[in-house]
Amino acid sequence: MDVGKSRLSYGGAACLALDRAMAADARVVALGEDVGRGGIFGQYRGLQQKFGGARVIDTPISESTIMGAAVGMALTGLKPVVEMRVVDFALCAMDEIVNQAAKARYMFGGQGRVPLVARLPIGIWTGSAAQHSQSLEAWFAHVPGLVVVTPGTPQDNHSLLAAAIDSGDPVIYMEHKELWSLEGEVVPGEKISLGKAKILQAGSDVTLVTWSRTVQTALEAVKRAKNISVELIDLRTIWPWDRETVLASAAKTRRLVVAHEAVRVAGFGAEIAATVAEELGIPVKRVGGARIPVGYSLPLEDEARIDVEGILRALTNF
Amino acid sequence: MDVGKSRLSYGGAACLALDRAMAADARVVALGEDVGRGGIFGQYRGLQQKFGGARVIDTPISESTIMGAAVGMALTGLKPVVEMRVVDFALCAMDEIVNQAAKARYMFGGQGRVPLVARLPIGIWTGSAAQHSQSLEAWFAHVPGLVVVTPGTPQDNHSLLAAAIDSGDPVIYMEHKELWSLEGEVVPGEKISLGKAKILQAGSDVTLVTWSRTVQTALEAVKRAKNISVELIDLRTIWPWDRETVLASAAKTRRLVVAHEAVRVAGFGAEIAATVAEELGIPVKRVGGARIPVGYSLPLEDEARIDVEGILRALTNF
Amino acid sequence: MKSQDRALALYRTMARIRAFENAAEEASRGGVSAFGAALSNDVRVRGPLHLSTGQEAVPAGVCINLANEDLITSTHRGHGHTLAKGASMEKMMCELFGRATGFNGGKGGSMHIADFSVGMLGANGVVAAGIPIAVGAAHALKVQAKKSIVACFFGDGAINRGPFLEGLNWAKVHELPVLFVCEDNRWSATTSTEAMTAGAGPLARAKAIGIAGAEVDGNDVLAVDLAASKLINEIRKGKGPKFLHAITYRFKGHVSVDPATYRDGEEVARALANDPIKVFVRNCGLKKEELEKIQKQTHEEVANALRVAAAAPWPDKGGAYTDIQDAGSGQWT
Amino acid sequence: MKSQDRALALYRTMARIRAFENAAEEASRGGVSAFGAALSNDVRVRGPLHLSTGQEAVPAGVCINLANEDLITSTHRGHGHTLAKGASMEKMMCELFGRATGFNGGKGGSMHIADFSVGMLGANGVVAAGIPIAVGAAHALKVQAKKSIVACFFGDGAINRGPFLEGLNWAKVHELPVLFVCEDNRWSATTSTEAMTAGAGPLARAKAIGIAGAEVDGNDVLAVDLAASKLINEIRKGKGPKFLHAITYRFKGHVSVDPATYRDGEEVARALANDPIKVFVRNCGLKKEELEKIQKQTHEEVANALRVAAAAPWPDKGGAYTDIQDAGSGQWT
Ligand SMILES: Cc1ncc(C[n+]2csc(CCOP(=O)(O)OP(=O)(O)O)c2C)c(N)n1
Ligand SMILES: Cc1ncc(C[n+]2csc(CCOP(=O)(O)OP(=O)(O)O)c2C)c(N)n1
Ligand SMILES: [Mg+2]
Ligand SMILES: [Mg+2]
Repeated sequence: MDVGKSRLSYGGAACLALDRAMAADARVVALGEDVGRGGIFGQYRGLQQKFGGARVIDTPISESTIMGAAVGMALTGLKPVVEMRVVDFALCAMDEIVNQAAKARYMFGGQGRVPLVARLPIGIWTGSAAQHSQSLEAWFAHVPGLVVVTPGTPQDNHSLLAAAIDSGDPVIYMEHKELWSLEGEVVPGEKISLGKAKILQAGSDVTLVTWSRTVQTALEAVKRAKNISVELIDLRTIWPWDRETVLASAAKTRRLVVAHEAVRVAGFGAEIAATVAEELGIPVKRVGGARIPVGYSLPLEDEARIDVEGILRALTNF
Repeated sequence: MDVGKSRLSYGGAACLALDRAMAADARVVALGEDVGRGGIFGQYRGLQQKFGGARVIDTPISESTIMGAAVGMALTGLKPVVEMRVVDFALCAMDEIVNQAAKARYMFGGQGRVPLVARLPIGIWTGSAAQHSQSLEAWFAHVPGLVVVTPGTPQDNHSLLAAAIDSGDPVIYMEHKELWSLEGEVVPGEKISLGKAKILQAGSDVTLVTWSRTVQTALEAVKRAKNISVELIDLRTIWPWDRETVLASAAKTRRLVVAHEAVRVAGFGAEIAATVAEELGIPVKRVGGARIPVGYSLPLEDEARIDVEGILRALTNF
Repeated sequence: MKSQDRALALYRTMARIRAFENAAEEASRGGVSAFGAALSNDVRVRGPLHLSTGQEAVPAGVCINLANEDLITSTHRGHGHTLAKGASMEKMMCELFGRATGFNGGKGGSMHIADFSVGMLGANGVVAAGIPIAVGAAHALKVQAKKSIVACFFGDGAINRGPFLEGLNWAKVHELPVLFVCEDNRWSATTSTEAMTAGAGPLARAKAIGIAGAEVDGNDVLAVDLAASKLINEIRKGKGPKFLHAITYRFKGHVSVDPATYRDGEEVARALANDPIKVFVRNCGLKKEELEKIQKQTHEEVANALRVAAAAPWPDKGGAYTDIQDAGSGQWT
Repeated sequence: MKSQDRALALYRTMARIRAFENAAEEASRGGVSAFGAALSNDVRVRGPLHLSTGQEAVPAGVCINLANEDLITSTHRGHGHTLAKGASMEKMMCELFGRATGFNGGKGGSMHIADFSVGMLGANGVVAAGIPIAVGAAHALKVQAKKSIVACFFGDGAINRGPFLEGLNWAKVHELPVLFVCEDNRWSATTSTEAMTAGAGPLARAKAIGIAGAEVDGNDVLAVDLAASKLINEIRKGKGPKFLHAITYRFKGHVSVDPATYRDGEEVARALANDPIKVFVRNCGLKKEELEKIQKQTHEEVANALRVAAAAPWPDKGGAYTDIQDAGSGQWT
């Protein structure tokens, strides 16, 4: 498996990263509901068979304690990977994430650390309506102590999960609910650092920053943006975000668009747009979800999504 | 009590508003830990004696159920005012706030509504360290369905609490942990609409937008900003925020500063700055807390606070 | 109600639930992307569909004891509760089809199905989240001095979430009119609940919080009815919350596309043989024609619901922006 | 340990806790803004200070049964647990004074006091939040095949929060080495816990989750020691989690500035008469001189701690930006 490239799904690529991390380091454990069966998206497939139930730990439906126990494990020498299924259920564990995991190292004056990776998939999950379709990366970016990662491709999901497990920080690791089966070439073991954006396409007229599933939408928009040269950046890590790369690009193009699926109001696009406006004083635009709950019915759900046209309009309307 | 002005504390002014609302409308109830004793800040003083334990409801230490029960009450005809003591403890009730209270009306297609006011005081609370000092108003602004209110004065805390109870929406009502004893003139029963900012001082060189306790810091900064004419705006409601007032002011002054105590990164200042940059293309600046947990020791705590100098620097450095 | 009418009513409710679930399942083929199944285009019911097939006796037996003014809360697996509480099959099917004429105007779908007009306060996509809501509704009834009660349905997996403890404690402290119903189908998604649950079970937990109750064969609708009726009587007399633990089985996968291969074949076969509807038909002593008549009516009702739903209008795009909040209405971006 | 040495050790721990709490209280006068009290300037201990005065027998009796490698988690009322687990009084006082030389370098204060070097994994500002953390620590011990155990302290109010149920269930499902200690001081801030708690109490709840244990007079340090030692023995034998319910009383207000006028005077008087230290002195049969020697040493220790703390350096401003996270270190705005 480890030599050369493989064609893997987004979920499979993460699974492989976890597999390798568990094989390499006995401190790495995984815990959560249904992980023993491979996770409901196959993102833990085969791991319990391989590493046993003591390291791939099935849990009760107890989100508070899944996260809280992971904090206890991390403080005492393990490196837990925590399954929350979707970010929406992690709302049942916010004290444990925000008051405990994020702050323990600081509050205890560095006596302990909390090396854990909490998997909180974001995004609209088609037909699943308001309680299963949120994108809350901006929340966690607002919380000191947390790292926030939003992989958009199989390779990134492989390499960034490995980096997250390695990092020693509490990492809010946000896969996208609709990317699990996205396939792509993956070089197993390839390293990608946290905090580094990727320029997917160089351009000179406008900088387009995005992440997660919206990378796909943005690629399509860029393809269709005829007479403009777009520099497309996949941010990949939300905190610490790659200010340098974004600011350098925006300084060159003198125009910025940020696009994300999360609700536009108080989304992380606001942070990027505000920073670029402060630093460079150039025109900025944001594309983000309307401030509406995600409806069940297709026409309603579609209203909650951002689309290629929306991004195109922003790119072309400076 | 009801005629003319009274000198009241910030907490007492809110208590009076609740008192009046309960007297006027039998559907209004209050619930939370220690409310029977008047609340630990006196913000419910005398209410249980007056309205009885059936309407001023003492609860177990069960944040999830305090909020969840309030949703059930609201769906079935009551108008609960929910005490969470500090926003930090409301992290134990995020599913109930975000997945239930905010979305129920929409998910059920308008069959039910959730008229409740959840009191989630924000801010650094001196000497109380990282788990009692957060300002999370930006989170709730990001959540469709919620109203977010941040009163900064006794009068506003009186009038806005009344408006919040009246509104019929789920309102995240964020008093400030260090304002409880702030005194001021209050006209009982005076109406203030949700969503309306207040221009505290007119000016022509720069617009300064702020809210909550930072209004005090901003007033001091404005006093000391010698050669600049500052237009100072207390936003008062974070969602829906008063775009019109802010944009009109910024269009006039051509410079914007937003200042808040919350962590600067992904704070609501980013939303305002980004909006103004998008709409007007003028220079914007943000002043906000460093992205660090709030330390216990005074010198550490002070690092987490924004101060008059910081605001002054922003005002003068365009 | 005479006992024969009551038996027929119970049968009718079970038959309607079964028929609805089968039709919904059929209409959802390909509709979920979890569990490795792909989405197809001609799908009529989208998204995760949690079927209560095989569990019909629980809502039937409980809800026959409720009046229209009584309230219920439900789970992600809520079709049975909704029908048993008296909601229209047609409007539920419309909702599952995402149509404007559904209970929720297409905004909720299966996981948020609700019919406030019959006191059905909503399914819920979050495990155990209905418990505090039910408790609050019961608290409101008490504050308002109303005579109604609340039945709160939840699964066996839910008893390991915090709100179970908090909600039960609250209900007992305030002596609220709630019947807690643990509809125990032995599974929590792909995990055996037993393996993740310590102690003597739901009823023992309730008792430790001072709430008395009963354990009952949840596939025996008459037994459920009897147990529920006794407990509800107590509640109506002002004796505070009660608890019903009903043991049943989930015939289908966790969601409609889940083949549930993780379950032991023998366990499933045993459960299928203990089908609550078959058991009832075998033992009820009712005339075959009577049952067949109901069966036929039920099939017509489902066929009609499908027809109506398939022809019903989609919600207007503008509907995405209504029923959210009043303050700031219109400021949705 | 010989029984007389053990008794002396128990006394010493209680005396140290009492002396520390009294000194901290003294040093905090005016230090909290809740409960209507104002802040003053010469305050040395800032912020809310939750004193465990009167509850000394519980940590003393439990922790004498723990080795340095064993772990504990605590609550907002954590000074007693910290001292009983073997932490330095001086470093705790420095922390309360907000000094760089405190356990947490001034970052935590009373509510987050911790000494990892003696296995004290931290006080916690959130009620019941220590329970899942303790369970996770115990789980880690199991995964790492270590022989140590965890003692998890929490208050009577905490048994009404969700994590209590979740944590106990988890510990039993995975048969983890934890002793749950409910340190029941009858009050939850300004509210009588009894009024807000349904059922037969903490131990009954634990038993319903399959966790056996004992109820004990928490003001009788020898009884606490005995009960804890039995339970901990079982845990060390691999028999899974156990539960100890120790009934005591909170001598002071909820925080140091709270006059606690909401409590019945007689109740308080009765509790003061049942002071665990006085009771012990009366019944222990130890020589007066021995006890006085300890008392004297303790006072010296406290006086020294106060002296050291008052003279200790403040943390550097730069300390506000360390120990947060590695990724993005330096990008703090
Ligand atoms: C808080 C939360 N955690 C996890 C899930 C995912 N999930 C949905 S249903 C389910 C199993 C629930 O089991 P049970 O309560 O027994 O109900 P059943 O599905 O058997 O009816 C899980 C884990 C969820 N919806 N909410
Ligand atoms: C989740 C949460 N809710 C509320 C509070 C506020 N609070 C602090 S201590 C306390 C009372 C706790 O009572 P108990 O558990 O009996 O501990 P004790 O204070 O008596 O030691 C409360 C309500 C909190 N810190 N955390
Ligand atoms: Mg189940
Ligand atoms: Mg207590």
